[in-house]
Amino acid sequence: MSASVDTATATPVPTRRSRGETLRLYGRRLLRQPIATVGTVVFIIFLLMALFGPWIAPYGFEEQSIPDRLQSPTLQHPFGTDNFGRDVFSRIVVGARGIFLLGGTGTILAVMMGTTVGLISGYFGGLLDEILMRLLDVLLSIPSLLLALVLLGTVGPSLLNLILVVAVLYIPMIARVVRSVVLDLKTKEFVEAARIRGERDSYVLFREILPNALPPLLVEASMRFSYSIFLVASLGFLGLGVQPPSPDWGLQINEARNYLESAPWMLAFPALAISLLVVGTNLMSDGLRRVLQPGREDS
Amino acid sequence: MLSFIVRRLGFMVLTLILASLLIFAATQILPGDVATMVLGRFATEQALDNFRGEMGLNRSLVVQYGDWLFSFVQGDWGESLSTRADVRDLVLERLRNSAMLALVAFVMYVPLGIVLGVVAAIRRNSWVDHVISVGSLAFIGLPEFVTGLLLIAVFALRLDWFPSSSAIPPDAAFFDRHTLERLVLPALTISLVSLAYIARMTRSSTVEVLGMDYVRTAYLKGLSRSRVIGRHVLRNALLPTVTVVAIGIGWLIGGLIVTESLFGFPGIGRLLLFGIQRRDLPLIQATTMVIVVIFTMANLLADILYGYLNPRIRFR
Amino acid sequence: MATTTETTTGRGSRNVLEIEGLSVAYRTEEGDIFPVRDVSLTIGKGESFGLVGESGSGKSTLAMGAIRYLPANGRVTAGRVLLSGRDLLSLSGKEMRSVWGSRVAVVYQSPGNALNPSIRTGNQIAEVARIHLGMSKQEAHQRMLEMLEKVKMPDPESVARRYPHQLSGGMLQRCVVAQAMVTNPELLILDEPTTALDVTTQAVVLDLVAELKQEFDSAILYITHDLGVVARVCDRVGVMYAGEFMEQGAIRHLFKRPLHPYTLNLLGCVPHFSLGPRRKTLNTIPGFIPRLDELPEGCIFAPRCSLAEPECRVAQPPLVRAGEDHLTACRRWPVVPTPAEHMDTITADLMQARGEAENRLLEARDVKKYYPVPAQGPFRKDKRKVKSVDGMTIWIDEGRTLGLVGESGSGKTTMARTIIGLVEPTEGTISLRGEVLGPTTRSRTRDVLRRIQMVFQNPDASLNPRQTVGQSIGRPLALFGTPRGEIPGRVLELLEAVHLSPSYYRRLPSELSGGEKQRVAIARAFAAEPDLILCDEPIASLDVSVQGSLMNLLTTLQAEKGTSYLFISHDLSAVQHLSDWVCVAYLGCAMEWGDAGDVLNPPYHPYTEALLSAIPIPDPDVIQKNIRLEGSVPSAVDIPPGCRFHTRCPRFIGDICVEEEPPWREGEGDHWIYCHHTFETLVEMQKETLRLADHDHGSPGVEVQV
Amino acid sequence: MGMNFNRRRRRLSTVVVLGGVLVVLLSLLVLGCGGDEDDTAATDETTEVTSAEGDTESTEGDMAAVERGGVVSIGAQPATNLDPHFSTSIADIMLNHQRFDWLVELDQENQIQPGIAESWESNEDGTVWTFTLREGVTFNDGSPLTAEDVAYSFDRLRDPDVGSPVVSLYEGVSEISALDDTTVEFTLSSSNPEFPAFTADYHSAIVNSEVEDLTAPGGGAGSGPFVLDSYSPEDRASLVAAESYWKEGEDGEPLPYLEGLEFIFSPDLGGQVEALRGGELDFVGGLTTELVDTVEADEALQLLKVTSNMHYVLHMRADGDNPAADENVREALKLGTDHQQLVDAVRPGLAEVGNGFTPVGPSYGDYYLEQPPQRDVETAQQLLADAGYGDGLEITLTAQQALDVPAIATVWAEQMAEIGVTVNIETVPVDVYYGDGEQSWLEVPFGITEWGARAVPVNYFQLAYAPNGDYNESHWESQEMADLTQQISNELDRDKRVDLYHQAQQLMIEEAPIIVPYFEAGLAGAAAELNGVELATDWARTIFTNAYMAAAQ
Repeated sequence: MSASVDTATATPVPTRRSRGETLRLYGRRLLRQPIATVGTVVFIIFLLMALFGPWIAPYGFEEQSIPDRLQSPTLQHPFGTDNFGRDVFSRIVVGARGIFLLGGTGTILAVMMGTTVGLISGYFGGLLDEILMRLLDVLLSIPSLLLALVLLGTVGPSLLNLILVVAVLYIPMIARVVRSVVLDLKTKEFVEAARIRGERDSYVLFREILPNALPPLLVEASMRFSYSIFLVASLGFLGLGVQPPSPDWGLQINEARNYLESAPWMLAFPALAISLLVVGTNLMSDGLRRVLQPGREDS
Repeated sequence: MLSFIVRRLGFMVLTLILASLLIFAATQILPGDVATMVLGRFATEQALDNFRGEMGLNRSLVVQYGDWLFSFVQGDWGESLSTRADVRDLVLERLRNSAMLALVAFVMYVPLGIVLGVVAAIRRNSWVDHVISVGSLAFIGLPEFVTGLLLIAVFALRLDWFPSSSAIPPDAAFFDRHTLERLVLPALTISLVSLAYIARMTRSSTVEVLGMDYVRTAYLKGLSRSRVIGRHVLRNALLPTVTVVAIGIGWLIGGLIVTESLFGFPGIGRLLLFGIQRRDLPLIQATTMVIVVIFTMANLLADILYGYLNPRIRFR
Repeated sequence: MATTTETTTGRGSRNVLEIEGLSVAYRTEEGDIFPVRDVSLTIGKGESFGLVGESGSGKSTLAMGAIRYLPANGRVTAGRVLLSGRDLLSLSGKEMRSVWGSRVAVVYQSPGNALNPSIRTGNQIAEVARIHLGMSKQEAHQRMLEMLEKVKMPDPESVARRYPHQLSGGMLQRCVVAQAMVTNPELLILDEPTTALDVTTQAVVLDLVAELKQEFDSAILYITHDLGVVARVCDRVGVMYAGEFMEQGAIRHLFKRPLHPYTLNLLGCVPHFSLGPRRKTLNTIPGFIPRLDELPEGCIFAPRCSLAEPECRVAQPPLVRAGEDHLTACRRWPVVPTPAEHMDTITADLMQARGEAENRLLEARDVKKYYPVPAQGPFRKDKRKVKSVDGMTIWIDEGRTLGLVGESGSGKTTMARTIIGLVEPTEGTISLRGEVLGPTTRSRTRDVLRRIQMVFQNPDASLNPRQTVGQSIGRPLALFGTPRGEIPGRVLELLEAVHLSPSYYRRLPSELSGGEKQRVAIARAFAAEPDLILCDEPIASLDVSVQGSLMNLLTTLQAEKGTSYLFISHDLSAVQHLSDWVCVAYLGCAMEWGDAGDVLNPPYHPYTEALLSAIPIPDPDVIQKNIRLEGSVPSAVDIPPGCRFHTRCPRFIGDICVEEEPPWREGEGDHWIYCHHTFETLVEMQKETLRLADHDHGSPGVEVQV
Repeated sequence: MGMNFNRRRRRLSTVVVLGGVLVVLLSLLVLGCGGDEDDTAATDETTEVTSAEGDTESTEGDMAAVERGGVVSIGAQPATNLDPHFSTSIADIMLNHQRFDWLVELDQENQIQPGIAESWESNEDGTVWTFTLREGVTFNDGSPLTAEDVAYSFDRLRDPDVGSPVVSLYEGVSEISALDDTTVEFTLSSSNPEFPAFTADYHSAIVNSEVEDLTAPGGGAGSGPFVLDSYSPEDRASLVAAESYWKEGEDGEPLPYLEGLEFIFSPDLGGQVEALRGGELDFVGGLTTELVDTVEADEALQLLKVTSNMHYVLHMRADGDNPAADENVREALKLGTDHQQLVDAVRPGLAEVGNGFTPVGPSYGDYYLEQPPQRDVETAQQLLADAGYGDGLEITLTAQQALDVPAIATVWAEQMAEIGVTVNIETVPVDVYYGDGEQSWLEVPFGITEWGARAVPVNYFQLAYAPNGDYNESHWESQEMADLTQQISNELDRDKRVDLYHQAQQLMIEEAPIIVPYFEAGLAGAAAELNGVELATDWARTIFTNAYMAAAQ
């Protein structure tokens, strides 16, 4: 039968659990989803690469060795070498840093600004809300890659600009999520209880509402991060992202196109890295959603 | 229903106006002096002034914006800075090509995505579901330029089933073997991501509907599974999919930019990239506006369709 | 484990449904749990069996297991289910489908969700006829109209053409019942069919069920948590607790002389008009329903049972026959006290006799709250207003409780929110001790804010899930000036006052049960040391066993602290139990109001009379008047002219009700009625019905309740 | 029982799912790598075969019977200007060479051959040059091409108000007159023994004096073998064969053999080669090394190759407050460059190092000054320290996204790192690099420009290294260089010219703010069926007049 597990009937009330147990429960719930666990592990591996890349990488990412150019994978060069004899593995490891720096910082910025907008818009409502939401609608009415290209095309691709563009692109989505959570929470009785007590808006926003908006925010942020990887890589591929000789994955794929036949590993490994990280983050985000917001289907 | 459409139309016009402002601002205000950019740094002050006068650049931005918007609405989209061609002809011609590509992609991924999503939802938590769900996640994680390159490597270079380049002539007829076979690979490239997206969305909305009381009612009325799915579930589960398909057009456009330049397909996405690489303002503005118009219209259409299909909105 | 499969048997006619030793398992993350264990029951033709129990007792699982409709992780692990002698558990899936909908029909709690929102209602009903009766489209349509008529649906043709969202809750439930009865099923399962409905609509639906029983001869399995409903529509009843039957028996026996402490306790939890004076203790059951993965040894109720002795904890007692048509799972059933004895042991006055009216605390005068109707288009502003509260005046004395009752849509919650300043009144003033208050919380001083607090309906939402109990209660203390160092001490005192142990200090709301959350919410309200607490349906969403203890708590606290309450409820019996004054509201306006004793004694306002008549009373001997309100509450946008109640009034006079607003009539003592009828005529009319009821019942020993 | 079964099933499905993920990802890998093994093997084999017969350039080797008809598709970067006098990008040059004729043509040995001009002669001191035009040459609209048109064309080229990039090339021309319909006389202000070669510059097309817009399709703008039929910016350009071109084919009919040409623009060379392999294109020029491998590995393709003076110039702007305004810096960067490594990394086996810092390559014979560059890291570091950059220097190198430029930039940046210079590479699209903006080649402080082959080396000097040259991308202001350039242009005696050339090269090696990594062979990939294509020494100037499609042998 297709009906979902009716928790009300499956587990009788009351469930009494200590807080530590609750955390362990989250952990167990996550581990019970092997796919999400795999995703999380993949994410963590890439995160470690990003943090410790230069120490992990056997060679410098810019270290050229002309005699060793275009070598297929060997023990010395597990992912082969590129047209300058640079170690593809090292470039991928160090490239993770760029992805996390761009996508991660961009996402964090977007989360910060989007959360602010969403909180203000949802909590105060009225004309301000109307204006903010219209503006976000406009941003949303332009496909994100298009907007990124137009913005980067005009301001030029620099690291800072890329981060800002990622942030600008994802503010609307984050703000919307936060706003809808706030709208929901705002009518919750505990928030009304705070207003009845005469709490300041800042207290209500940051102590009553924000902590409860964190789980969906976390899920959304991880989702956005996975999209930002995609975006940054696409921009790199189109030549409007990180500039060479940075070990950007999208850029590597772009460079690898000329070697599609002679050195397919130059394409395969960065592509694999992008896919693994995006899929891993997606899976993790999926798992997070199930752990933090049980009962809600993926949307 | 009518007032619903009118309200949505109103919002659309508002959105478009704001979007045009944004595009205008992004392209016109940020990059600095257009005249210098076009004439070069060593142009004389006189030449710059002449150019500004000619292009109306010395007027206030508000006037410039109004003027631009007005002529845009009237169909005068200006002359491309880099090719000296009439922007409107250029954009519309490329738009036609992109529409062909999008149509082929659409025909590929929408039905398949829906079927996969429904199947995954019905067989929830079975291996079929897991394969479809994880598979769709994997495809969502594959950027178009990777899938595209893989498809080229396999189907064009290795197997030689389809051409690797999709450079179709400007007047290519749609129902033409030559054209269609050139559309297959790029369409497939765009489709994979959208397919995965639609499958996921359909799955989740179907799962949601499957958990509704009325589905339980339907089963307990003694209806066969196929009848429950066909008559009671799909009708409601596909409603959100309508919206998803429309929103998917945004993905489609993002995919078009990458895919078209990958396959050398003369569509609006590649034209936009061309314009951006050349800082061709009129071209960027027009292309972007056209895409935004299409995008918002698709959303409007989806809204109306949704409203029409959903009796809760239709009979308010 | 119990080995007996003994069940009570019905009226002697042949059994339609026989369940023997049924067990159901659910697969969960922690392993299998068994929400239903070794239960047996039988239902005869034309008989209705009430399945009662608190949430989590396994009653729905039992029913769904019996007809083999379980979620994917559920399965029947043992037992036999015979429907007219045919073993359901051995049927193939296809055969089962031919049983569903034709021989077994199910009606669920929420009618709004039970019908497909995108198919016209008529077609959904006709679908059953086409599938199971093999009818043509035409015939099925005809059959569908017949059924709608049978469930007393006004204008069936037009209802059939409409979509579910265009019908009211009561109409929807009738459609669902009609759909269920199309094939004249042998077994009809009604799973809390009226829980989501207003009490007046519930009464109508219950009447309908009673009529169906007469007409169709189906066996009815009626699942509910409400003992009053059972008393009204069932012939026999089974009381479930944590997956097992505690007691089964004919309705009269069981209610009159419960032979299981659990049943006895359940009955005692409900405030009851017949239980005499107000402000007595209600029964409470200590402890909790056990978790299914931590079931106690022996009798599962023993840990909460006052009669339990060590032997009760050794082995699970089987259901034993304790009388004609009466089974109990209690080893000690012979010593289970009678309800009267039980009452005597638990009942104590919670409040000393109190002096005459003290000072007026709060006065809300001529309050109106209008909301704009949401705009339908950018260019078309709707000028009309939703009149949530339309000129209501109430006052509350110090240390006293005002009960505010009415159906949903009567504006009672809006009234409370206006008083506390969450909603700005469109008109009218709120004054506290004669001082006029600002319209919103922002415009009120901290001291005013402190003096009015609120307890909300939904316990799950009333506490911040991210704050511990200590933080939640401590915050108002800190805000209203308790020195930092004293806060933990005060919080512990407050916890004690609401009967929670200090260990709760560090817990998060997710670790509390609904009743405990509500206690914390009450403690939080009292932390501010308010003069007035607005209680907005604080017990409505809790199980009956918990409701009683919370009402006791509220009463005790009032006695101790002298706090006033505004007690909002749709439940007249709870209101009469707690209140000094009662105000009955309808469509944003008071209909009747006065001293609780007076309002709830004749003569009544016709609306109050209908409300009282609609309340199901858990005593099968009580015969209630049959005053039913047709239709649902009109839209608050288009309030009927004249007397706003005239569209549904059972005592409708004529044009005067439509054309003129009724006057406020003052009766003896503190009692006002907003009606064109005089007290005298009302007394006449209502005496008439009372006499009829009396006569019909023919037992003068029973004190007639309404 | 049931419980166990269910447990196991759950675990099983988990395995299936994990397996699914792995399969998807592995298949990615396999698709890539699997191909690699097969292909490397295949590549090796075919390379052998092709190189065996490929030493003698195969184009004319075994000539199949000429067949008329067919359209050849050519892959190119998007064109930027269809006015031949303003050609900048390779696509412009290539396209316009099909549409127009030149007074003289360059052969594969870089020697001038008659074009529109049948013959030419000068007065004794080489100050007056008279060209005799071929009879009966017409523009593509049928109107006759006369001496007037030739005069008009060169007047247009040298008019500063029109602003063609070669104004400085014809500075020495004081007057051009059409003596009659077929005779045109150039009067020079000083002697120029190599003036006919000057008329062979790729800008110097003969255009119709009656036609205003030279970029419009159709009409009679030019007299070349093909006529522009339609032009779709950034997408493609179609050309059709001229109706009565003056050159004749083997069959005695007017050339060209082809019905038309189709230029298909795409910014990505890799994609072009993919299309070439898929049969969508017939000709792709300017192959990078790795694509040479790809083309050679494909039996359906042929590799066309020509030795040439094509080279890259890494320029360092020597004016203003640019870092390279400091002589020490320039010298340091030059000394820090390892030319051979650049060849090995970017064009292994397909290029040779010249003297490192001049545009004069070995293909110019005795004009060329052989003096291989020597890398000297220590001196370079010392020079940097002297210039005040002991702690390091950070520069921005603008690299167009085309050809070997990004690769050269990347390798060079690594070399610079060794002498303590941080090079930030900024890649820009080709048309931006050759456009008018701030990132254009004439503006950026460091940039890499590709230079085609010229008839005589002095052309490079005049265009780019004399202070007033229009293409003086390095903004080098050397009076000495200007004088030498002038002297070379005027010197009639060949031995003396050789000496002057050597002096100029010596000067450039010492002072010029440029680095020339190497001189490369012109390379193009073509469908095996494409015959009769002779790569010009500057492959972009290849004309498809004699091309025809014939089934491969």
